[in-house]
Amino acid sequence: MLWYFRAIGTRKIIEFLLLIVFIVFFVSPLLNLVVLAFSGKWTYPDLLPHQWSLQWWKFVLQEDEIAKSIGLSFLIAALVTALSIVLCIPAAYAFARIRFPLSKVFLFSFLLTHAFPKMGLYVSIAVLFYKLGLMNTLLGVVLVHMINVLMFMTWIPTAAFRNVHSAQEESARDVGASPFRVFRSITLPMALPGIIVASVFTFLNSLDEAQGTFLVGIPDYRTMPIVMYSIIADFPGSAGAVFSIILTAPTIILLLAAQRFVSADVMSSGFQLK
Amino acid sequence: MLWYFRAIGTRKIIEFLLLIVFIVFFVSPLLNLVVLAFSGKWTYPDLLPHQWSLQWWKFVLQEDEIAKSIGLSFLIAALVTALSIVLCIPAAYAFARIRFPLSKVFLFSFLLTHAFPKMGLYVSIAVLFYKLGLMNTLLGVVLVHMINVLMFMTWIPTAAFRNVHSAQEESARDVGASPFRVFRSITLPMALPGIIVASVFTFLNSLDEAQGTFLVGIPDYRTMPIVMYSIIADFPGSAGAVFSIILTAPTIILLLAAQRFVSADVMSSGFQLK
Amino acid sequence: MSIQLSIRDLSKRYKTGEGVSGISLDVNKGELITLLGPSGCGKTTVLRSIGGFLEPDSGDILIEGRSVVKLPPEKRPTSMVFQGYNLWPHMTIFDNLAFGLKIRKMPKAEIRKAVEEVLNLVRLPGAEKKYPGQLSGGQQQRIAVARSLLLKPAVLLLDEPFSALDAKLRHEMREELREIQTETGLTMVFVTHDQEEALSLSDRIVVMNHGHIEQIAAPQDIYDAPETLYVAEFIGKMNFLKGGAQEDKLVMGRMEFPNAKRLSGEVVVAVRPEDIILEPGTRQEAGLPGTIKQMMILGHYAEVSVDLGDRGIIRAFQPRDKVKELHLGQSVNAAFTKVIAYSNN
Amino acid sequence: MSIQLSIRDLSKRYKTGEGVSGISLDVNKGELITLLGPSGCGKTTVLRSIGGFLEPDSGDILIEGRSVVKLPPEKRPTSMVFQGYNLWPHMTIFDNLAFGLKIRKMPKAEIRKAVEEVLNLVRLPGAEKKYPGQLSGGQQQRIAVARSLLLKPAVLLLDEPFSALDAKLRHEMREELREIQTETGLTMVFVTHDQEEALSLSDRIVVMNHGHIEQIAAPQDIYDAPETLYVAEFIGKMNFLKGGAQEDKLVMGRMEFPNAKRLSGEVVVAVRPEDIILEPGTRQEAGLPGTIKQMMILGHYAEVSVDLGDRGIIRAFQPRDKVKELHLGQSVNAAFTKVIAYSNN
Repeated sequence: MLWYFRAIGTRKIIEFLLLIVFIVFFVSPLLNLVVLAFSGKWTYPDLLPHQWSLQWWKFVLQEDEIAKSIGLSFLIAALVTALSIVLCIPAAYAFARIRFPLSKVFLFSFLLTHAFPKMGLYVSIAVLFYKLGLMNTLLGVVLVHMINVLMFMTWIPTAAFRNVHSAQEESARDVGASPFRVFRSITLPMALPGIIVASVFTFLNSLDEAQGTFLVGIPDYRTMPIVMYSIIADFPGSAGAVFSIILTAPTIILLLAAQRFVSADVMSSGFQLK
Repeated sequence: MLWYFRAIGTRKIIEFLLLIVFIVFFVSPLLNLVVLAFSGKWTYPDLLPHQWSLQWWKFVLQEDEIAKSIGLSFLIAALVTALSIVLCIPAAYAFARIRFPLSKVFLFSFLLTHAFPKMGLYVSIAVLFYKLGLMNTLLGVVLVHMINVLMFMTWIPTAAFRNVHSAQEESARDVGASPFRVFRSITLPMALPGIIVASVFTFLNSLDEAQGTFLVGIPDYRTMPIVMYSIIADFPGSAGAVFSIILTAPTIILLLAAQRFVSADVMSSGFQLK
Repeated sequence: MSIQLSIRDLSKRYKTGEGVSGISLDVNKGELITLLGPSGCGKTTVLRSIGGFLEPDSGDILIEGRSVVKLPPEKRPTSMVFQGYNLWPHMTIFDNLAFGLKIRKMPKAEIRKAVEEVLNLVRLPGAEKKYPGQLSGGQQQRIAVARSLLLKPAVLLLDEPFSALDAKLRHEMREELREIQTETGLTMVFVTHDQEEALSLSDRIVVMNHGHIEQIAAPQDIYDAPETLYVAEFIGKMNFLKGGAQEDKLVMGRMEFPNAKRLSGEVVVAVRPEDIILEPGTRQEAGLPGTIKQMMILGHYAEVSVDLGDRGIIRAFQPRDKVKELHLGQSVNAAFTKVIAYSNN
Repeated sequence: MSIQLSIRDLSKRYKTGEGVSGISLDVNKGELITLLGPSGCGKTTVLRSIGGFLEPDSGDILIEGRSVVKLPPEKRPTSMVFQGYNLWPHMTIFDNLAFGLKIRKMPKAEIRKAVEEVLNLVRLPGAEKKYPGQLSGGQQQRIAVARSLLLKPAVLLLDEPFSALDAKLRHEMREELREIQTETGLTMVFVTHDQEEALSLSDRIVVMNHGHIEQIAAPQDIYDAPETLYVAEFIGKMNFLKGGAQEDKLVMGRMEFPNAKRLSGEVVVAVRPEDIILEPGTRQEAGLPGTIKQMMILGHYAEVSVDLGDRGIIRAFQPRDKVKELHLGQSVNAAFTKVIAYSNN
C-alpha cells in the first residue's frame, strides 16, 4: 500500500484530507451555527439570511432559567475540578513513583470508562444515590461528573510526574533542598503543564456533561446542557444556536489559553505513556 | 512526598486504594443494579429484597418498542463500525508512514473531540443536517455516531501500523513478496490487535451514544439509550435496572472477548504514542 | 576473480541536498566490502539502491553482469539484513525463515531441511518453534542473517546489522560473520559508521564522505596511507600538527622527513599515536620538546598526552612497561618514526 | 595522606537477595577511586549509601572522621553526579547551578562570580542563560559536574556519569574529569561497569562481584596481577587454558613457568593476548602448536585467533607489521612470555 501512496506525494494528500475532515466536521457546522444565531429572517434555499438580528440573543439572555443554568454549570465545573485535583494529584504522584507499565493500566481504565455504557452505569449509580439520599443534590451531581474525569485526572498528571525522574529529585536533595522544597521547586513546576491540561479538560467535561446530570440532578440542578434540550424542544433553531455558542465559547477560550500557557511540546510530553 | 509514601509500603496502599475506588464506582452500583433487576418486593432499609422475581424482565422484553430499539442499536453500531473501518484504516496506514509527532496530533484531536462541548457541536451539526435533509434518517444518526469515534478509530490503528517498522515490510519484499502479499501477510496481521481494539471501542461507543441520536434521530430512530430515558421516566426503577443490564451485557461480553483475543501486551503496544 | 556487483556512476539526490553522486564500484565474487562513513554520508543510500529500496536518479547497477536497476526488490538476486526489526514477531522462527522459500514454492521437506541446516550454521539449532520476542537482540540478528543465507543471494547486503548490540556481542558477531563468509564464499556489502568494525571485517573498505567516495583500499593500506586528510581523521587515531614543506623535505622543528607528495609551503603533518617515541629529557637532537600532561592505561598499552606548547597536545601510545618510567609534568622529547603530510587547505 | 572517606563493614540486602555485605574501604584525600563491576554487583548500592539515598542495614560511613550514616542527603558533605537527568529543565543553567548556593544563602554577587568561574572550569563559559534542553548530552553532564563542584563537597560521587554518551565523547569527558581532579584536588568515588574507563581514570580500582569486594589495587597492578579468576576475566582481555602444577613448576605442553602461588593439580592458566608470541612453523621447542583461524586489524595492532586443537582457541595481539607475514590456515607456534595461574575450582 505504501508504494501507491508514495507515488502521489503522500504528505500533501494527507494534509489535504485532514483539512477537509476538519472543515466538514468542525468548522462548517460552527460557521453555520454562528450565521443562524445572528439571523433575523432566513428562507431555506438562500446561503445567507435576509436580515441580521440580535433578537435571539436578547431572548436567551433575558430568560431567567438560562442565566441561572449558566451560573450553576460554572459552579459545578469549578467544584468538580477542585475536588478532582485534591483527590487525583496525590494519587498520580504515588502512581508515578511505582514501577508498573502505565500504558496497560491506562488502556484498561480507558476501555473501562469509555467503552462501558454510561447509561447503564448512570442508572446503577442513580439507584445507589437514591438509597443514599444523593438524588437531586449538588453533591450527587458533582460525584457523577467526577466519574467521567477520574481517569484522565489521574493518568495525565501521572505521566507528567513520571517525566520528573527520581534523579532530578535526588540531585535537588543532594544540593541541600529539604523534601518539601524539592516538591515545591522541582517536582511540581515540572509536572504543572500536565496538571493544567488535565484540569482544563476536567472543567470543560463537567460543563458539557448532560446524561448523568439529567438522571441525578433533575429537577433542581438544571445545568446548561440540560436547559439546552428544553430550548431545542420549545423554541426555534436560532435560540438553540445562540445557546450553543454560549456553551462553546468558554471551551474555545480555555483551550486557547491552555494552548498558550502550555507549549505543544510540554503538553505532548506530559501525555507520553511509558 | 515520595519519602512518606515509601515508609508505609506504597505499593500495597495504592493497590488497596485502587481496589476501593473500583468497588465504589463500578462494582457496587452494578451489583445493586442486578439485585434490583431481579427483585419482587423491596422495602427501603433492608439490604436485600424480600422476594425475587423475573417480572420486570418479562415486562421489558415484551414491550415492542424495546425489542425494536435493541435491533436498531445493533444495526447502527454495526454500520458505524464497518464505515469507520473503511474510512479510517487506509488513513491510519498513511499516517503511520509519515514522520510526524503522533502524540501531538493525538493530543490535539483528543482535546478537540473530548473537551469540545458535544451539545454545541451536535446542535450545529443538527442545523446543518436539517438543511441537508439528514434529520431523522439512518445516515444522519450513523454520521453523528462516527464523529465520536473518528479520532480513536484513526489513532489506535495508526499506532498499531506504526509498530510495523518499514524494515519489517522491506525485508518481506526482500525475500520475494509482492507489495500486496506484504500487506496481507506482514502488515495487517501485525496491526490487527490494534484494529480490533479500536473496532470494539467504536461498536460499544455507538451502542451507548444518546445525545447526538436524540437530536438527529428523533422521532423515528429511537436506540436503546433513548428508550431508556422514557423507561426511567415512566416505569419504576426495576424496569430501568433490567434495561440497564441489557445495555451493559454486550459491553462486558465484547470487552472480555477482546481481552482474550488480544493479550494485554499487544493491546498496550498497539496504544503506544511516539 | 570475476566481478559480482558493479555500480556505475550512481547518483541519487534528495530534496534536502543530501544523497550521493558519481559512485562507481566493482565488487569481486566472494569479497566482503565495507561502505564506511559518518551518518549522512550516503552509504545507506548506496546500499538501498543496490537492494532496490531506492530508485537512483541516474547510473546503473549490474549483478553478475545483468542490470537490476529497473527491478523491484522482490525480483533482485540480493538480500538485505537491516539494522533492526528484521523479523516478523507474529511468526515463529521457522515461519520467518521459511517465508521466502514458500513464496519460491519449495517443497515442504526441503524447506524443513534447509531451515535446520541454516540454524546450525548460525549456531541456533532447535530455535524453529520460538517467537522472535523470545530471542535476544544478537540471536535475532543471527536469524536475520540466516534468512538471507537461505535465499542464496548473489550479493548479501548488511545495513549496520550489529550497531544496536553491545560492544562485546558486536565483536563476537563480527567474527561469526567472517566465518560464515569464509564457509559460504558469499559476496557481501557491509555498511557501518564504525571504523574499527570496518578495519576488522573487510577485504576492502570504501570510505565515503558527503555523497562521494574518498578512498577504496584494503584495511592495511587505508590505515597506513590514508589518501586524504578526511580519511586520516576518520580511520584510527591520528595527531595533526603544522609543518613546512621545502622541495624534497618536510620540516617540523628539529625533525625532517622525505616529502614524497612534493608538497610546498605550510602542510598538515599527521602522526599515528603508535609512531611517536617518547624519551625523558630534552637533550635529544631530533624530535619536539614537551611535557607529559596525562597518562591513561587502555588495556595492554597506555595513552600519554604530551603538551608540545604552541604546537598543541599530541597523544602517543606507549607500551605499558615504558609508562612506568614516565610521570606527570615530566619533560620529554617526542620523536616521530613515520608521518604523512597533507596540503593545508 | 589523610583518609577522607571511610566505609566500615557496610551491609545492605534487598528483598530480592541482591545487595552488598562486609564492604570496608578507605579513600585518601584527593584520590579518585573507582567501583567497578557488572550490573547488579552492588557498586551503585555502595555509592548511594555514601550519598545518603539508601540506608544501610549495618556498618558505618565516615567522612573526614565524622559518621554521616544517620544524615539525610541534604546534610551530607557529599555531592553526586547521576547517570542522567541531573538537571532541571524548567530552570536556566544559571538557576540550576545557583539552586544549591541560594539554599546556602550565599550573597548574589558571590553566586554570580562562582557560577562564572565553574562554567570556565568545565569549558562552557557564557552558558548561564541557556536551558538544559538546548545543551547536548555531554554539555549537560559537564553542567552536572559543575553544580557539584560549586558546593565544594568533601567527596564527589559519580554514578556512571558518562555511560549514556557516545564512545568518543566518553573518552574526552574522562580526560576532562581527570584534569578537573588534578586542578581541584577533590576526592572522588566513581562507579562504572566499563573496565576500560576504570583502568584509564582511577588512582585505585575496587573490583566488585555479587555484593563483595574482589580486589582493591592500582590499575597497573590489577591488570598485571589479578588476584582472582573473576578479576582476570573482567579486566582486559585474557585467554584461559588448562595446565598442570607440579611443585614449583606450571606445565603447559612444552612450556614451563614458575609456580609462584604453590598450586597443585589441574590449574587454569591465564595469558594476556599481548603476552603471546607467534612464530611461523612448529619447529620451536617451547610453545604450543596451532593454526591461524582469523586475523582482525584493530587500529594499530591486530588480533590473531589461533586454533590450538584440544586446548581451544586463543587470541593474540600482534603488531601490525608482524601480521603481514602471517596468513589464514598457517601453522604457527604460540609461546607465552608471562602467565598467571589459578586453582581450578
